[in-house]
Amino acid sequence: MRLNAEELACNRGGREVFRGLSFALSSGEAMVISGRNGAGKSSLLRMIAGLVRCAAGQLTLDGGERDTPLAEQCHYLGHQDAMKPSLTVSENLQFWTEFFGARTHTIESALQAVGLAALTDLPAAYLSAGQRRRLSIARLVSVQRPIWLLDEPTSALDSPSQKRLAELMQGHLAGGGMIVAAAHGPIGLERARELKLDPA
Amino acid sequence: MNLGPHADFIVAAYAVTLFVVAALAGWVVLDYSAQCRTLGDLEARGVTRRSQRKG
Amino acid sequence: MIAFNALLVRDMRLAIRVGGGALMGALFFLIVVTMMPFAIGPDLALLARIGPAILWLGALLASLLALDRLFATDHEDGSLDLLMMGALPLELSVATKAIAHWLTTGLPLVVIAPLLGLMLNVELHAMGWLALTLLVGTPALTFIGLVGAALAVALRRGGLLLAVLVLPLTVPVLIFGVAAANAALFGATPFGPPFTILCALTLASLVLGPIAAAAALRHGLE
Amino acid sequence: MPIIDFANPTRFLTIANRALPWLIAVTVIVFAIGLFYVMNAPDDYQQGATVKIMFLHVPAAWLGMLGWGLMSVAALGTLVWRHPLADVAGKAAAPIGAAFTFICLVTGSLWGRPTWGTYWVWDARLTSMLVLLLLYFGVLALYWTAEEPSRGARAAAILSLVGAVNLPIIKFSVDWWNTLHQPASVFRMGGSTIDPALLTPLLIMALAFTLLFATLHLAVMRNEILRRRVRSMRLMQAQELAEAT
Repeated sequence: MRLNAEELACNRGGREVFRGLSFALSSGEAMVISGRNGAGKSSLLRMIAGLVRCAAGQLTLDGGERDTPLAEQCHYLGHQDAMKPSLTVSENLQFWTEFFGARTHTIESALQAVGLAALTDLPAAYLSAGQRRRLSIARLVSVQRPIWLLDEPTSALDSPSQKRLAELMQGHLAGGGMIVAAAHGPIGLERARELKLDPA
Repeated sequence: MNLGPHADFIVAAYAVTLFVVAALAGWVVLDYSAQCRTLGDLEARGVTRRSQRKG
Repeated sequence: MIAFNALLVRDMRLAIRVGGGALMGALFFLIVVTMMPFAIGPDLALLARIGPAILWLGALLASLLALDRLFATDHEDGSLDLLMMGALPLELSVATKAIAHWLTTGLPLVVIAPLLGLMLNVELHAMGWLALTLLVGTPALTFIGLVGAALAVALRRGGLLLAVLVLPLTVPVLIFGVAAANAALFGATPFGPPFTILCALTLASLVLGPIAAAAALRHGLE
Repeated sequence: MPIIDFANPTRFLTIANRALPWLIAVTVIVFAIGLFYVMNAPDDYQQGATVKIMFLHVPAAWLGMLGWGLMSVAALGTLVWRHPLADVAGKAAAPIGAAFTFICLVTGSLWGRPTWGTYWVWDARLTSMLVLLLLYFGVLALYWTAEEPSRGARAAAILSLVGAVNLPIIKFSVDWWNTLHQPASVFRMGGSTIDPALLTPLLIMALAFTLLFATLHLAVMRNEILRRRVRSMRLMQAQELAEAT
């Protein structure tokens, strides 16, 4: 499987953020996007996720399921956690798992993987920011999708959780997945390629 | 006791009152047992309150 | 189908849990209807005559104002991004949210309408028909309001903007809803024609509302 | 027993657990006596047997108002003295007061049908009670919407006090509005003079209802304290897990 980006350009609010951006990513590869604030890191991730339109250029996925749009093969971990405070931990995860069309028997192991298995029946309102973040990460594990788009995934995470996330990411890559992450510092992906976004 | 021509309304008034009070009491009892169950559950898992921890 | 059920159940759960607004619409309805006699006066004959109009206006305002937060909360916590990335087409997701919203907000309005009709001295025998017009008409209000809710969240504004955008669009529903209710109540005109048109309006909005709302979200949220 | 002991929720729970069975028993006995008197009460010469509805309607109205009074006192306790049980007491009074106000309205409407010929008349007293019910609903909605209990409690306390200040004004304006419109021929509920044969059962029923209110209030307060205990334990649970990892 291979993700190709050709001559991408991005306009936000009438301003050109970047253009002429090309890259290719194969199965098992990770790419870290860096660049100063406003360089378009988040916009690029949202573009791959189908949430922002490409002003020019195109994104294609070779291999994989032909009929499925690119957005439906991506997991997007944005700045917000998309978890509802009045639902319990497992209700939250169960909803996203079912909504993305996966079987729900993966929920327990996904919560185990992020270290929240003891809190399944707790309403998410009781969780700290880091715990909510981990619940959000559990979504990536409970539903299989080949491309992970992570926007500053380590924010709000303490170092044991960061290590756990790094293990999850390594596992995902080993299984033939791809990761595109936006980050300011290291996020635990040693062999990741780097894409530096410079203002156009 | 003769309730006269408007017996239905008198009976209905008493019935509604009984129903509302019963619903309130039922809610209180159910809520009480639910809270006790949750508390017991949490205590069984070894969760403690801060006030107990000090002691 | 699993995704549809999951979203429906989640939204209904959110509405009835702490912080949800399930009965707030019904409460607002009750208050608006109560305020009317203070303005008009407690003349029962007059209230009985304009009762259907008061109930319909109250239901209209209640179901529109309750829509304010329909997409806003999902937008603020990032859920809306993920809802767009599911296998369920956005139009269907939006429609599902609207159905859940109607079940938790619109349906209670229909249920308490006869009680409020009693307070307005509306004839008992016609109360069922009046409730029927609301049962058929309120989904149209929800699905038309859906477009306003989507536009409001795309513009990052809430509250009155929604009402300003949507109220003019609900004019036909109001006209035929009140016409059908009055026909059932006073029998001066036949009930069938306005009621059939009301049904048609509802069916049309069930289709058009989600399409327009999804388009508004797609274009507005980039 | 010093009053300060009531401030401690654990202590309060012990007292409540001990007092509740007795309160329930006394309530049941007084209700039995009251209902016996009600059954033997004479009919009113004007209204006939429908006057029996009064024995429900009037106590319910009284308790609906008492509930708001209780909430206002509790609100002062929350805002001024920051008493730990005050907002529990205020929160517990809201649903019970609303329920009694609702009973008052429904029995009033069922009394009105034979008397006025319609279920609802915008009579000054009934309308004031309806506005009170709406205010109760507002407080309940506030408690329901607030995700954090302490913030909800303070907001509800302010609303109860504003309501308490406003209630006489509302009552006055509704009376004024009503006399402006109301034709004088309409029968007014609960005339100024009451036959002693009707007064005794009424007073006993009022006592029974007040006891019922007290019982329910104590039980709801106990539930609320337990609910807060569950909440604090859940917070501890989340925190302990964070410390463990």
